[in-house]
Amino acid sequence: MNELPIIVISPLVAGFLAWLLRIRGVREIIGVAGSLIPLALLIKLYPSLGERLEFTINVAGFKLGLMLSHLTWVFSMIAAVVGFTAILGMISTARDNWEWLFALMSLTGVLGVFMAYDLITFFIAWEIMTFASFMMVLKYNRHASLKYFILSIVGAYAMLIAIGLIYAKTGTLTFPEVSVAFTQDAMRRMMGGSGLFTKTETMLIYGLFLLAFGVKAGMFPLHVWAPDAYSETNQSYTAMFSGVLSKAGVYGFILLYILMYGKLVVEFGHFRSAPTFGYIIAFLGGLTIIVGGILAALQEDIRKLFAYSSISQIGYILVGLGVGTALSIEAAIYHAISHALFKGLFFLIVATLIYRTGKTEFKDFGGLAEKMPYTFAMAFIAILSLAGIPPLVGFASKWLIFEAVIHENLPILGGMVFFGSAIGFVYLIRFTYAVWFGQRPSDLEGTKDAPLPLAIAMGILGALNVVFGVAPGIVAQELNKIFDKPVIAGNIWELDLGFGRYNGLLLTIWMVIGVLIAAIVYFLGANVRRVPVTDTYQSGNPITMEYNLTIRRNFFLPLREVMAFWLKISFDRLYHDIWKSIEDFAETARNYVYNGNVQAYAWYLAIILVILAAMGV
Amino acid sequence: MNQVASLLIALPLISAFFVPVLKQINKSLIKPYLVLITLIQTGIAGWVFKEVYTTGKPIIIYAGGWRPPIGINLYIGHFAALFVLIIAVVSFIMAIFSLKAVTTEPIDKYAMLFLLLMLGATGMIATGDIFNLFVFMEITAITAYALTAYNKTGEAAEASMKYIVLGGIGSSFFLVGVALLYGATGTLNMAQLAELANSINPIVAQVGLALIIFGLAVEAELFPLNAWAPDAYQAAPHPITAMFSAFVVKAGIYALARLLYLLQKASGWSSILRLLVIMATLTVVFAELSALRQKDVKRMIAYSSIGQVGLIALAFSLGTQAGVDAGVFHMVNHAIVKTLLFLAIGYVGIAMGGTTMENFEGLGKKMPLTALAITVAGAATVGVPLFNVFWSKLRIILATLQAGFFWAAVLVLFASVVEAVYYFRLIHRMWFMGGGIRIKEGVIAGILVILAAIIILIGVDPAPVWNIVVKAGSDIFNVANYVKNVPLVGVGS
Amino acid sequence: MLKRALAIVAILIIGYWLAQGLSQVPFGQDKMLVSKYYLDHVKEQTGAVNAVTAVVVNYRGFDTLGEVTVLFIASTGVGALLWRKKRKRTAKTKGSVVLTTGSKLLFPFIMLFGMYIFIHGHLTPGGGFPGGATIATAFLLMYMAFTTYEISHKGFEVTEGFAGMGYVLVGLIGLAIGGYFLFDWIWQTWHLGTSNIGRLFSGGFIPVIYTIIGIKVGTELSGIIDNMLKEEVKE
Amino acid sequence: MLGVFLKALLIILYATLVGFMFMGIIRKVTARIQRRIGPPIYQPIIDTIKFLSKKENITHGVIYDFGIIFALGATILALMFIPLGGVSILRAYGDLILITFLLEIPMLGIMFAAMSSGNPYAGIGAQRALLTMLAIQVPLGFAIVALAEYYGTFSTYEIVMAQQAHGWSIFHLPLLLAAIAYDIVLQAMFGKEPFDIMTAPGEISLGPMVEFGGKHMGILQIQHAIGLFAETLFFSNIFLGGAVVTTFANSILNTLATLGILLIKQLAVLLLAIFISTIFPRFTIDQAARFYWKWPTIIAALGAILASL
Amino acid sequence: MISAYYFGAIALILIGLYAVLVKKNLLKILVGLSIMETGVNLLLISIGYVSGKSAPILSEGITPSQAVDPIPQALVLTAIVIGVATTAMALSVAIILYEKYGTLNIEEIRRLRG
Repeated sequence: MNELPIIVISPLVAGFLAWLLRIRGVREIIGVAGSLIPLALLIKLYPSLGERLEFTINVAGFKLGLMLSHLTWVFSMIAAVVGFTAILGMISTARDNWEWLFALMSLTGVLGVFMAYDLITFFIAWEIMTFASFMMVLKYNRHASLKYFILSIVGAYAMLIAIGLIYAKTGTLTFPEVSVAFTQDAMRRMMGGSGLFTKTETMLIYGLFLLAFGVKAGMFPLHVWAPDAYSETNQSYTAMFSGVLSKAGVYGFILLYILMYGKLVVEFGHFRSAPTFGYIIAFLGGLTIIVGGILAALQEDIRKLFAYSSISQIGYILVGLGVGTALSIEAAIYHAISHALFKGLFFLIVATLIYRTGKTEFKDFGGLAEKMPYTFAMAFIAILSLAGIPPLVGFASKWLIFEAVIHENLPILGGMVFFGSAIGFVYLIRFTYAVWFGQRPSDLEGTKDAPLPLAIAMGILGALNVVFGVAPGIVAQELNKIFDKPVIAGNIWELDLGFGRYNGLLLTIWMVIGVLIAAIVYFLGANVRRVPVTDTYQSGNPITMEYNLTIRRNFFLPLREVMAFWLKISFDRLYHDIWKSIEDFAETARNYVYNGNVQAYAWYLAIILVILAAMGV
Repeated sequence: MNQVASLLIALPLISAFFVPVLKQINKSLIKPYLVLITLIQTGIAGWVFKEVYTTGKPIIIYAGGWRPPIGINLYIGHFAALFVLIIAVVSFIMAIFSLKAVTTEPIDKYAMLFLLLMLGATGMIATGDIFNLFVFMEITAITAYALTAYNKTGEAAEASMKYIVLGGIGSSFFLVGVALLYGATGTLNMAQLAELANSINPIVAQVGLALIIFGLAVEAELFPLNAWAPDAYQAAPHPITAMFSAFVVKAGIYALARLLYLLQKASGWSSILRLLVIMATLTVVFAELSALRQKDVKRMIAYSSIGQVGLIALAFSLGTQAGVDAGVFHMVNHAIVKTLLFLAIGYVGIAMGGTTMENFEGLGKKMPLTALAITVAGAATVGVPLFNVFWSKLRIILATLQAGFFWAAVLVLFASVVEAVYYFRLIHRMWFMGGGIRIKEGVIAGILVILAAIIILIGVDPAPVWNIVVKAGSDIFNVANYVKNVPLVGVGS
Repeated sequence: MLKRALAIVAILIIGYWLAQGLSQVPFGQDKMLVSKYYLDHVKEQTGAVNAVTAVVVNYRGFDTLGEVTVLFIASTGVGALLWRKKRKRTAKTKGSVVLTTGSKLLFPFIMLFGMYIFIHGHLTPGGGFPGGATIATAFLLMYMAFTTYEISHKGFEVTEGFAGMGYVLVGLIGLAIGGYFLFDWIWQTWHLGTSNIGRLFSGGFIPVIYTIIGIKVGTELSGIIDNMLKEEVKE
Repeated sequence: MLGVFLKALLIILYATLVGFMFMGIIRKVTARIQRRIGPPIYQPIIDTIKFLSKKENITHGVIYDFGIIFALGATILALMFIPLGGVSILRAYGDLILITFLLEIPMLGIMFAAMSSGNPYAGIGAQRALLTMLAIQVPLGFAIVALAEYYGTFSTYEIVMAQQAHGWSIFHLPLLLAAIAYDIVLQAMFGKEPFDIMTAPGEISLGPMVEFGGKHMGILQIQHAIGLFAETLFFSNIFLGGAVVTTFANSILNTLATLGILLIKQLAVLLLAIFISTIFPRFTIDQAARFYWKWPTIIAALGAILASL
Repeated sequence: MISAYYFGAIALILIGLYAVLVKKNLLKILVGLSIMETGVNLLLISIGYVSGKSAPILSEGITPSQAVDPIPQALVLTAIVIGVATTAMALSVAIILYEKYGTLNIEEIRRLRG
């Protein structure tokens, strides 16, 4: 019996059961089991990755297939792990039983996307994923969910058209055959013959795919759905939503390479060392980093901050993919993994905060570090990881991207990436300051630490963040198998690119030494006395808890002032206006065409007759 | 033995004629009688279906024992068998629904018209003679006029009036087309027409074909000939609306496709095909756009139904095997989905006393099963995977692109984005707005759930239906086969 | 005004187009294919002299069945639409003595004539539908003449129903005997009246069916008239 | 093994001493420019000892303490990676990007500590510091990119070696541009005018530093000293050719010579910074941002593009 | 060359269409419809006509070769009935409309729209 279908289907089945028998307790168990099965099976299948694991069925004249290679295994693992933790978190946060159904359904969808072996399966899984995640958002906010759905359905249909065009020309849908077809076509073009696809058609297909995957990945300027959608749903689920579902778009771009690389290169050539089509992706990715980062820094809502932050992080991945060397792609995948890890962790933390306090805005938070030490510890790891502080996974992947990009002599991208890492610091500190430190609002005195399921989930992700950071080689060697050549040399502790190397273990050791020295100096000094938050230097005037000592609103006002001009430009509004005009057009057209006057309708008939006559005569 | 299949026509007729007598006996028996007859009809249709699909040969009924083209023959091929079954089943469901839904007097007349509507559609699907097609078309149409106005409100009469005027024009020109074809060939039998098609004088062929297509397009709700449809759908009694959407329109579409492909040797065929593609695409776009901001859910669903029918028409007018298969598949799926939707909408309309948007707020609390069914059907119509419509929509898009109509595919997909929007608004309104206390849901809810289950089943494993559909599709597309199956005797010199 | 102009332009274009098509179907020339066969075999196959009738009832009997159905639908539909709780005639002025007596006098003859028409359908022009219409005119006359005259609804509806069932039954008997729906069993199986083609007792089941149709059409049309004449009375 | 640790310890001590000396020099030179006498050069050391030997210290919780320790630790770590002639330990891993990040970490620690005190001045200070960092990041990034692309490697040590071969970086046009940009950035890294808005002494009373006293302040002093040393060292390594003397037979002599050369270069960097800081007034934060995103960015980007050609 | 019968038939059809397209009164429109049907019937008949032959009633002295095409006549018979039925329906609908709207002007009978 083949495990692949089980991996994909089991969450859906579990979700359906959980939805059907609405017994509290039972449904949790079923749900967790449903998310655990894929994880277990994937781990079980790891040794046999060498021989090709495939599964195909014929459904209604379509050949649907699933396949597990090293690449798909890595992505599926991301999905399985983060999905599992998210489901764990949902034990605490989920209220209705349909949330279980759709959360698990989207897990099925995303697993399907990663393991798909042909375009139709890919599309089906894609749709399932979109629909399920949409339903998760729908309850919380109709507007946000519809924005999300419209954009992603537009993307999905763009993809469908592209698939249709490919199918119409090549007559096949499975990945290997399609890629072969494109490669041969590229060959023919290089020989100077006329290819299967003309240049315009190729451009069209590329553009459609770009649209499709760009929307899902939240690439600028198609990112507008993400902040609302990410924030307007069950936050435990968002861990998966942002951590995994956005990776579907990323995977799509990789697919673009697998299927059409040669053709696209032949048609569009190179921009410096990067393929032109890739450079477009990379450049948009760079913009995404900056836009997402700056907007994240200016948010007042904790959920929105991380929503924008994950947009910004996806930007890195796109940059890595766009550059298009083996190294950069590995770096991108690495960053995809680490982003899934730390962003999943972040959203679980947010879920915990909301679950415990019921607040979402920075102005209501403060001084929670003492009240929720465990959560804060996790937050600390996550922050260091996202900000790219060695020795955590965030740094390893980010470092790889830097090296990969800069080594390809792409200065502009390099500058963008640098800016991104800085802006990362900026918004993270804002989060840290407003939520964990400073004066505590009086109504948060009774706050308890994370509930057990969330704590476990966070623990898993946090541990992974540290492990993959200290021993980056584990991941790197896994990634090397994708290209089956040592793109990144070195052992499990060390990444060696030839023109730059990074050793997680060594760095950790020396950091420990440094901290020890510092600690010695510290402990040599006299011992300390704890003083309350009010007992600080206030240029002499005494204060009490009535004063608000923490800057909670508009923390980065100066940035807003600097950015004032650019913030005026909003794609969100643009799309809104477009849609609104469509609706108005529909309104007027409808009232004009179906105006209720039977004579007018008779005229329509006459007109058609006249047209027929004109055609006939 | 096969001739027994003519009961498909005879039974509804004789039972309709029997109703006045029954009325004299006992008036309260009429509705149960209706259910009974439709049930029997379903039985016969099922038998015919089994017969056709086991033997693989079409059943051909010779009226009066005359071989075609001398006499009129009914051709119950794979498609007809499938669709007659659908008609019977839907009518059966709607008969059950009528028990509750229809209270307006005179019930006996309602019963007769109901049966005759079923008969008309069956005849249109089954007949193999072009003038006979016209007759059955008129039976369907006139019954539809009557039933549209059955509620006797001003709106109902208005809708019926529009339907009559447009339908009248359409049928007149259809008849002119028939006259032309007859004048050119001297026969009315479809198979023989197909044989002689390429020998017809090109101009006559073109004009005749154009007129016939025009006449049928009115019945088939192609834009802009579909202006009557939304009004009729909205004004008609709930079961009748479901029947309109489920098979009456489809009969028109089928007739259109059948004649189109029979006469494909006629000159000017391809240009008419192109025109049809344009009209069908416009149908989809305009219908979906019009549905976007509807206040009345029934009208909204009506527009959506028109849009879906346009999609079917598009598939049929591509002129490729793939397209026809996809179209038939979509026909079946759409029949199921829209039956469910209109049944549910009507049910809600009866329970809540109206079908405006407000009546649907908090439906998830009041009538969870119904709301669930509507949700499933809505998601299906939008084309979400794991629901049946997804497969047919996918097929249609692929076929359209294969046929090279890029723009059509784009427009259609844009339309279904719009569709998604209003369906999900409805779903949101049902589940997450307003509230209320649970109302007891009767047998109708059971039917709804069953239909929803069927939708999902087909969605999860479309294979069985697909195999049937492929046969049906080739039945339409493969004209040579059709001609071969009809045993024409040589007439004249 | 513009509308009229546009309409004229449109219909001229359409007309030209139709004329274009029709000009290829030369008028008055023999274009018969199937009809030839009918004309050649009508006598021995149906026993009817009137080929049209033979085609209508026998060769293309299915159309006629549909036709009857259509009329039935019409009467039913009209009945359904004009149904009210309580309706009666609201004619004001009485007919003069001459009119009333005259109509009384004429009534049976018109009936008779109608019957004649549909009984001789297979021999002479006419048939069920004209006959039925004639009968209906008789009732129309009565309605016109008398302000209070009413047909018995019940009776008419029942007759209508029975007539219709009768037609289908004839067809079904054909199915039972000859194996085909609407099979002319009287002529082709029992060979009744083969000897006297061209006289009344011939033509297989054509006279039977025409009788049925005649009755049906008569009752239906009268029913329609009745429905349309009456008006609702509010009490 | 032990040797390595010993070496490390020596480096740290050396760095600390030189760092304090630099701090002293800064104060002295500034005073001289302002026609004052100024404190003796060893003054900062005395201050630090005083801080460390306070009888009683106050804290605002674990993070408050840990942040400080973390900052110092990170600074030491950074120092370890920067090649100090032939002596430094981890120079093989001295990756440009890595060092750039490591030089930012201490600030993170200070921020944590400062903000956990809950003092609004600290909050504002942190905000300004972050925005300054954001502002400098762009030209800094371009400068690093220029270097990496010009030399085709990220290893600082190899860059130093390359400079031994074909002259200092600043003698190549693209890198000269990068160097100019980097030097302006350095100004903000030192927290000197015109970019000392984060610790605007008279205005928000030293911003992040406001709450620190006693041994915390002492540790921060040490951190600052080492930081100063590390940053100057890094600059003189990547732009001013660093120093690897191998002329003498005796390795001790070599080392001393190397350190000497480096010290001179570092002093040059430092003095330049001091001069700039003494003649310029303070920028407000948004002015700073606008400034950095204009000229230095353009210069650095130009350098990077030239380097990448 | 197009014959007078055809011309008349087409003329009738077009007149009917014109009435439908222009007239405001519902009854006139319905009249237009039935005019159209009449035209169609005439067309059918005239298509069936064969010059110099008589009605297809094969009584004494008329051989099959002397009769005109019977099929169109049969068709017309059906078509007429269908026309009658349509008209009847239309009229009863018109009655209801007049009851409900108090007018037969189709400009004012447009409650269902959009």
